[in-house]
Amino acid sequence: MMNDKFVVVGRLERPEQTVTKNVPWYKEHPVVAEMMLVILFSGCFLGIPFLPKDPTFMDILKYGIAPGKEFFFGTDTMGRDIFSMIWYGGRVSLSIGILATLISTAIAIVVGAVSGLAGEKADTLIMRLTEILLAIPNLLMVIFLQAILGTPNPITISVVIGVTSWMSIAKVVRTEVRQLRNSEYILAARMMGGNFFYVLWHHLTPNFISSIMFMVVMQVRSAIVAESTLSFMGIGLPLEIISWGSMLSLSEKALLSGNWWIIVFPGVFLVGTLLCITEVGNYIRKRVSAGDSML
Amino acid sequence: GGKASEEKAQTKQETKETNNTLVYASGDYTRINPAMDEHGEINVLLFNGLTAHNDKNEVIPSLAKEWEYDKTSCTYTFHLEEGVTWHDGEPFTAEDVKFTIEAIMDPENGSENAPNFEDVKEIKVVDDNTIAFTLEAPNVAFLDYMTMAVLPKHLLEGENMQESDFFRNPVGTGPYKLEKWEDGQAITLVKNDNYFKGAPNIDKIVFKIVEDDNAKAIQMQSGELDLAQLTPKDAQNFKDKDGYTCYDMLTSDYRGIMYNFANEYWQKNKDLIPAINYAIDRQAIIDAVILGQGMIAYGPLQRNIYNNENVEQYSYDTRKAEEVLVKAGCEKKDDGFYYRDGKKISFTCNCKVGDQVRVDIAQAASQQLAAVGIEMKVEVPSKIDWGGQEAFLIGWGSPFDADDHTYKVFGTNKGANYNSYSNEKVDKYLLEARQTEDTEKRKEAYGKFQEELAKDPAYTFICYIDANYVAKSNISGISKDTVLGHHGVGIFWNVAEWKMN
Amino acid sequence: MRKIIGRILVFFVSVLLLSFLVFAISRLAPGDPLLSYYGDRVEKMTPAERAWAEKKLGLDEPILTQYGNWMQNAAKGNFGISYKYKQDVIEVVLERLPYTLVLGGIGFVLTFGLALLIGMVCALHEERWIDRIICKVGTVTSCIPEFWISLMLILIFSVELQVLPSSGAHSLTEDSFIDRVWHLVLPMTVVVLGHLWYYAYMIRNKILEEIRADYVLLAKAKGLSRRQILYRHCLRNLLPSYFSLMAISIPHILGGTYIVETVFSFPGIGKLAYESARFKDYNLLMVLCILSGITVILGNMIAQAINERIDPRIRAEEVFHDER
Amino acid sequence: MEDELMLNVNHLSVEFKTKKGTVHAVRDVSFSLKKGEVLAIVGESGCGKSALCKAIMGVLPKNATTEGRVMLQDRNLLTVKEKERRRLRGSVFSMIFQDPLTALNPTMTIGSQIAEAIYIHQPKMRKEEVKERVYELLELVGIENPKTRAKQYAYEFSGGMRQRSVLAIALANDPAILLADEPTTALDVTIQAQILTLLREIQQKKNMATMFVSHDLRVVNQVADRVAVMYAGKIVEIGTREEIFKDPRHPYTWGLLKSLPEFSRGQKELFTIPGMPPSLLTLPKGDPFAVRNDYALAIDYEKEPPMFEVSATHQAATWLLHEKAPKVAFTTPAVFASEAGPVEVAKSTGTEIIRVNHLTKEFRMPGKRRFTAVSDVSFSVKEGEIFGLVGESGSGKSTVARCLMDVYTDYTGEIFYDEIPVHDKEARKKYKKRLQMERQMIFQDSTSSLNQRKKISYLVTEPFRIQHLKPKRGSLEKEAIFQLSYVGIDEQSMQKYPRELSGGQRQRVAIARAVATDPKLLIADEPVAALDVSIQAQIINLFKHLQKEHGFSIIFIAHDLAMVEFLCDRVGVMKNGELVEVGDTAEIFANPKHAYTKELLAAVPKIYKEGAPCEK
Ligand SMILES: Nc1ncnc2c1ncn2[C@@H]1O[C@H](COP(=O)(O)OP(=O)(O)OP(=O)(O)O)[C@@H](O)[C@H]1O
Ligand SMILES: Nc1ncnc2c1ncn2[C@@H]1O[C@H](COP(=O)(O)OP(=O)(O)OP(=O)(O)O)[C@@H](O)[C@H]1O
Ligand SMILES: [Mg+2]
Ligand SMILES: [Mg+2]
Repeated sequence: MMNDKFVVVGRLERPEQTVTKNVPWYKEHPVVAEMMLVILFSGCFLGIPFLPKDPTFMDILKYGIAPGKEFFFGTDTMGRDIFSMIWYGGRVSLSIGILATLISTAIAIVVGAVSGLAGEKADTLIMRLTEILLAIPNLLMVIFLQAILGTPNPITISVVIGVTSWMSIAKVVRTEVRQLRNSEYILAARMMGGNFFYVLWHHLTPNFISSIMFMVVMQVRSAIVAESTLSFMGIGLPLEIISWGSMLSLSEKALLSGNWWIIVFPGVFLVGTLLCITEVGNYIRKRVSAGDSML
Repeated sequence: GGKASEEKAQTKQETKETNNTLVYASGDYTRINPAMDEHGEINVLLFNGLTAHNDKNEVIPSLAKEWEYDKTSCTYTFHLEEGVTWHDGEPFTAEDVKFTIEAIMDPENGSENAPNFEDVKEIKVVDDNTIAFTLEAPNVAFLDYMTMAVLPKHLLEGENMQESDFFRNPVGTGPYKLEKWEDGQAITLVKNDNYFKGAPNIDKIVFKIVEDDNAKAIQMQSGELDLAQLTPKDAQNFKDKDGYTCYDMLTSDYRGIMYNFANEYWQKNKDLIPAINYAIDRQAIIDAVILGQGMIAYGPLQRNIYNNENVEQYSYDTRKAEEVLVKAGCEKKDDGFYYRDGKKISFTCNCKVGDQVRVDIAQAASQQLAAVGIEMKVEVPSKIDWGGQEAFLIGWGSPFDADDHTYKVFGTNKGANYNSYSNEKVDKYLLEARQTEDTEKRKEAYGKFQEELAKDPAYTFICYIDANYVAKSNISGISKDTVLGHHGVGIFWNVAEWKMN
Repeated sequence: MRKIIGRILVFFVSVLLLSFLVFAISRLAPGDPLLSYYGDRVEKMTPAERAWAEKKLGLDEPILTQYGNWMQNAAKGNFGISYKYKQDVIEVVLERLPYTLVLGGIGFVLTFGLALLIGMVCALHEERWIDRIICKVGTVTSCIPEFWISLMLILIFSVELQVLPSSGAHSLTEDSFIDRVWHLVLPMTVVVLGHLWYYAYMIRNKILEEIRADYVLLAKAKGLSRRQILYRHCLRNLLPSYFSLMAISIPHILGGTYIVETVFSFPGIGKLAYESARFKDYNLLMVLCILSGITVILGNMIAQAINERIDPRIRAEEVFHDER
Repeated sequence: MEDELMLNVNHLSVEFKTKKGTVHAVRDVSFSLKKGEVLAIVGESGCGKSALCKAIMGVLPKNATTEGRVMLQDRNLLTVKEKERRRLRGSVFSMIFQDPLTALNPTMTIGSQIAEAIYIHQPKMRKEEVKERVYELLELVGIENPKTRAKQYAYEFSGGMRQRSVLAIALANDPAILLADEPTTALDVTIQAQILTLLREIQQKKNMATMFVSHDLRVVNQVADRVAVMYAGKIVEIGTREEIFKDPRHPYTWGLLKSLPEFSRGQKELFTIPGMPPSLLTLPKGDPFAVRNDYALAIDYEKEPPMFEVSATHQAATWLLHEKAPKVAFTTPAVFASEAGPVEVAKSTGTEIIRVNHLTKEFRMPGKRRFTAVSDVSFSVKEGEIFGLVGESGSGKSTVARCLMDVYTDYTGEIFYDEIPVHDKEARKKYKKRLQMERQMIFQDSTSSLNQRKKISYLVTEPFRIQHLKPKRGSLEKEAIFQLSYVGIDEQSMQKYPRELSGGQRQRVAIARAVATDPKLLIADEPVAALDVSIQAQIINLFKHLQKEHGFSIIFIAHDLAMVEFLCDRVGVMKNGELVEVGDTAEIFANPKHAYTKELLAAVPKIYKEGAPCEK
């Protein structure tokens, strides 16, 4: 039957080649970080009704109790349950952290892109203005803006923080856009009639997002901490609103006493959250970066 | 390794040398200007007043060796010590005294201390060593106010009393003189060998600028400081440490909720203040906020000899609080709060920015009030509207004459009456006490004043706060029993007698 | 030549604009300048007294007039007195500036030196354990508040080991060069640690991008070793981004010494800047802002000039693209 | 010793570990290279040519693993120490990289990059000597004014000069073996011809063993002694040049030869190899080429063919050479020889869709200078016509295209589109939508005209998204499937990113996007320059097809004259910004008037003239 094999049969349909992946899906994703973030966010935003204690209630005679059965994470110097405070405070802090970051990133991207796409003169103008803003003390701007916006609430606070902290990112965006703007796909989109925001959102942002990713993640941290600084100066959120920032600044006082739990838990949650966000950011960065090292 | 050991040797050497140097953790100074600024620990080391206080806070002679009082003309005549010289060698005279007090009184200069000398009618230099003050009305506390530091006329005449360079190179008559001032770091004082009361024992005193509470505690531990006022929590760590001595000093420094009667709210709801007074568990607040380092407060003079214990103390009693409310026509609604005329009993208490103890007290009190059915919101505004606010968490305290911080605080329209409190009887008793020298009479007047104040409370008194000083054990002479003032100021009153061994 | 003149012009206009902005904002923002001048006494002032005090400090005039006056005086070199310190602001600033220049300046250099080093180590060992560990540790340190780091360092090195002084710019008793250096160690560590990872990580990522470029292959084909390629080629191409980063970070690092100054009792303008902004010490604020503005703007201009030297494309690009 | 063996590659395999799976880029490749010989490697894009070169150089990226042996004399390069390899790199063998635009470090002067290559291997050399050597090298590769040129940066060089610089670097230490990876693909014909001549000259002068990689058979024909044809990571046929061109045995080689436009002269369509090269991730059972092979045998689907020997120097891996296989003959070379006349194209009689009058465009240059990129160009294109625009690199072709598309508006002269005066701002505004819809452009470089971060399905429907149009076929998704299938891309690719497609596929996506809105005028700026011959043919056929079906007018910019000759109705020739000659294609090719046109035609590498290889 050998001869059958040597018959011209021409082109035949062959089933699609199945690709065996080297890496299982869970290795590609930072699964642990993603899970933690899900737990954290759902805990902070959905879990409040299920908290064991009222986070604002000061059981003032039970101050400084070490972690135990009643108080999982102990109590602070005013007898509040740290466990409950963390979830409750997380809601405010994460909202502010993320909202402020979104605002500052959005401003940074728009300003950076406008400057990057503009001609030399407009570019110089915008960049010098950015530098001038960079040189005005943040504190002054914050006080000024807060006064304009009136009574502080998480949204105004986010706006204030966001509006005062976009400058560095804008400068980086501008540099990136300068490199990207010569790409032909930008030209193509323009020719098809895409306007500035279309090009910015669909073509520029996906390409430079990786280079500002880390700055953006760190912005979340800065915003959370900045919120507590504002409270400290009397232009922050009302006192009864607990946030991670205010917990951290309270813990400064507990630093030298033996009440480690007052410092450790909010600290761990903040650092942990940021680690997770960084991890996810890193994953995104790697996914879009160009191939392997040549070294 | 080499460097480290070198450094160790250096620290050792430093300790040897500093054997006679005392390093004190101080707040920052932008200038040393006793005439314009009220508080200032360092003033007492560099300057003297005509009078001074002893360990019981009684008035004793200082630059003035003796004085007379002429009742009819309300005139004090002071006889000054002779042969006293300024640190720069110039002689000290009555002209200097006149110059200083007039500078304070001059409204152009905007001195914080001006109210103390409101009633000075005339200052007369009799001769180089004699000076006479004529008052408009009798004022027993005047001698107290004459502890005011005297400044050298020859250096300050014609100078701007706010902006002069003198206040960064102060020259006084005090036991120590300024050696050098490093901005933001340290102010070094050396002893004045020509001090008219005899040279002090400790050679050098360094006011090291350490503003952060944690840093103070740490530097105390690392041995870089010899003396510091710490928070109660930090001070506790030194209780059983070798080589350190803790001084838990009593103070006349109290905290309370001040109701602003210029605000319509309290004009209408004045009758509810007793309910608030009853509703606060002061001991719990003291235990939690200041770790028990304090005392329950019910009046402004508890650390004073004229204290009257037999007044309504408003001890913690929630039942009574609710009774007051019900009597006043309030109704409790489902949300747990009382309402009067359909309006919730609710007000806002402001705290000063940056003072966490006050914030904590206010928050704790707020919660206790809520338990009874009164809402008190706590805010920390960046700028305080003294005329318009509803309430404020106030702190006062004078360790000295009972007149100080009562007359001007509770008297109608007086300088420090921030809440427009006005009670004729209170005014009367305060004036009475001020104008008599007779201790018994004063005691009676102050007693009545306190009773009246308890009946018609201006504040809800909460607590007195102790000051926690920690010192190296080799320092002797710090008097434990003296009652200190606002913010624990006053520990250096007898510094000339301190020793280090 | 025309370019240089143009740049100088831009520089001055920028500084002028900055001064006006700060002037306007500081006066429009809430807060009481009298508080810094008269202290707590302001609380007791009657409206009449207040008005008088404001007049005395020249705060009663319209903002534009005030700015005009300020400009006139400033042109003569008179920047007014600090309300709080009641001294000539220049004096106040000059007294502390050297300390900040030393702490912030050296801190700046160290931060960026180390950041480059760490970035390179990480990039050379990309995705290997050393890189992973540095990344994790770095992220954690960058999240710890500076305040904590400071106190922890003091606890370890001053209290427990007693090897380093915890405060001041020099010993109270002596004042030698070595002593000063010795006192700088801990504050400097905090300044550096506080910013290091932020920049190190960005540099690391930039290098990772750089070593994926094609020219690396050519260099490799020439026979260069990994290190040679990294040092001679990648680093060079990295420098423009590096300098831009440095320029952005000037205000962060120079101005971010407030906490360090407080905890370590270290003199410097960080605290001045913070307090002048918070308590409305107008004249001081103006001088500090202009100082920082000059460094920032100058820093950016220098970075740009250096980058143009290094990467000729930037120079060329400027000309090509004023079309669109 | 002519026959001295330099390099012997035995059973070399290269694999890349990627997230998607293992890419078998080079599979069991064996060949040898003799001194002074040029071995050409041809094959479609992605078949592993570069990977092979890099493996020999030892410059593969980190995720690559190699197997087999690369013997230099008696040393196995794959196992020697890295230090030793480094010493060999650049001195004994050196490599010219595919892309001269990115291979040079943008921040170093050309001179210093060459100098570096020298003193890495001769660290003792004195500075002046190195300098001298750099000038010498630059001169050797034909760069004039080496002293000033050495101080310049890559961006100041034209593509051809950059490629020469890379060559200079490769030659810096007189290597014994030169690996040239597609050294001319990025260049236009005239430059390409120069570089090829240069390479050949130097190679003969220095007696280097050269491995010459290309996908262009015409080029290979010009330089090679021996030719190896690669497909899917394997060498499928290897032999001397004559053997491969005159007597090819592998159906793939046949396909490559047939796809050349010269082959189809006079035909309606170009011949193409059907289908696409396989993904190297998981290869199908049997011969990977079988699915594209009209002569595939049943056994091809079961077993990969081994190498069959045709002659001592000629081997091919196809079952057709098996003794039991039916005899299939390849009979084309004759066609090349017969210079069949061009097809008669129906003269389009439509109205003018575009008319350009005296178009001049200047660019501002550093320091007040002005540079005239296009000067006084006039031409017109009729409806349904394909107009070719040719000329060397930098002659202003793209600039004309951009003016036509309103990318630049600061030109002088007039441009009418369908009687709309687009040089007029008001008119542009008034007809904005129509202009945007009816005129579309395809870019020179498909990689950079498609955003790498967007999925294919998005990219194809982009015009609909931007213009908020209702897709004719219901949803955007359906529209995307339709448009892609129209240009021959299957549904599976929809969810892929551009970099996951081959160059040809990418260009198809770009075309699909351009024609999605049914434009009337299509401007194609060198749409096939970067593609393989076989893919080029497919794209060109696609254009022909589109034009026939839809009656588009096309302005086709190219430097490959053979393509233009095949595709276009009329041609314009540009030089230095001027349009030097316009006319009917046949007319111009048969009878060029302008000297430059003649030069251009002469520079085209000729495939197989009678007898011996064509040499210059
Ligand atoms: N670093 C890499 N990682 C993963 N896969 C790679 C890598 N480099 C190349 N490949 C894959 O290996 C195969 C062969 O690539 P190679 O670059 O050798 O092709 P080529 O024949 O040179 O093509 P071209 O003509 O386009 O240059 C391709 O499928 C490519 O996708
Ligand atoms: N934006 C610009 N600024 C300055 N000069 C430019 C610009 N764009 C193109 N040029 C110059 O204009 C001339 C024509 O360029 P163009 O891109 O039109 O050439 P081309 O014929 O398309 O070449 P290629 O075949 O390389 O694409 C070139 O010399 C180029 O350097
Ligand atoms: Mg290749
Ligand atoms: Mg072009």
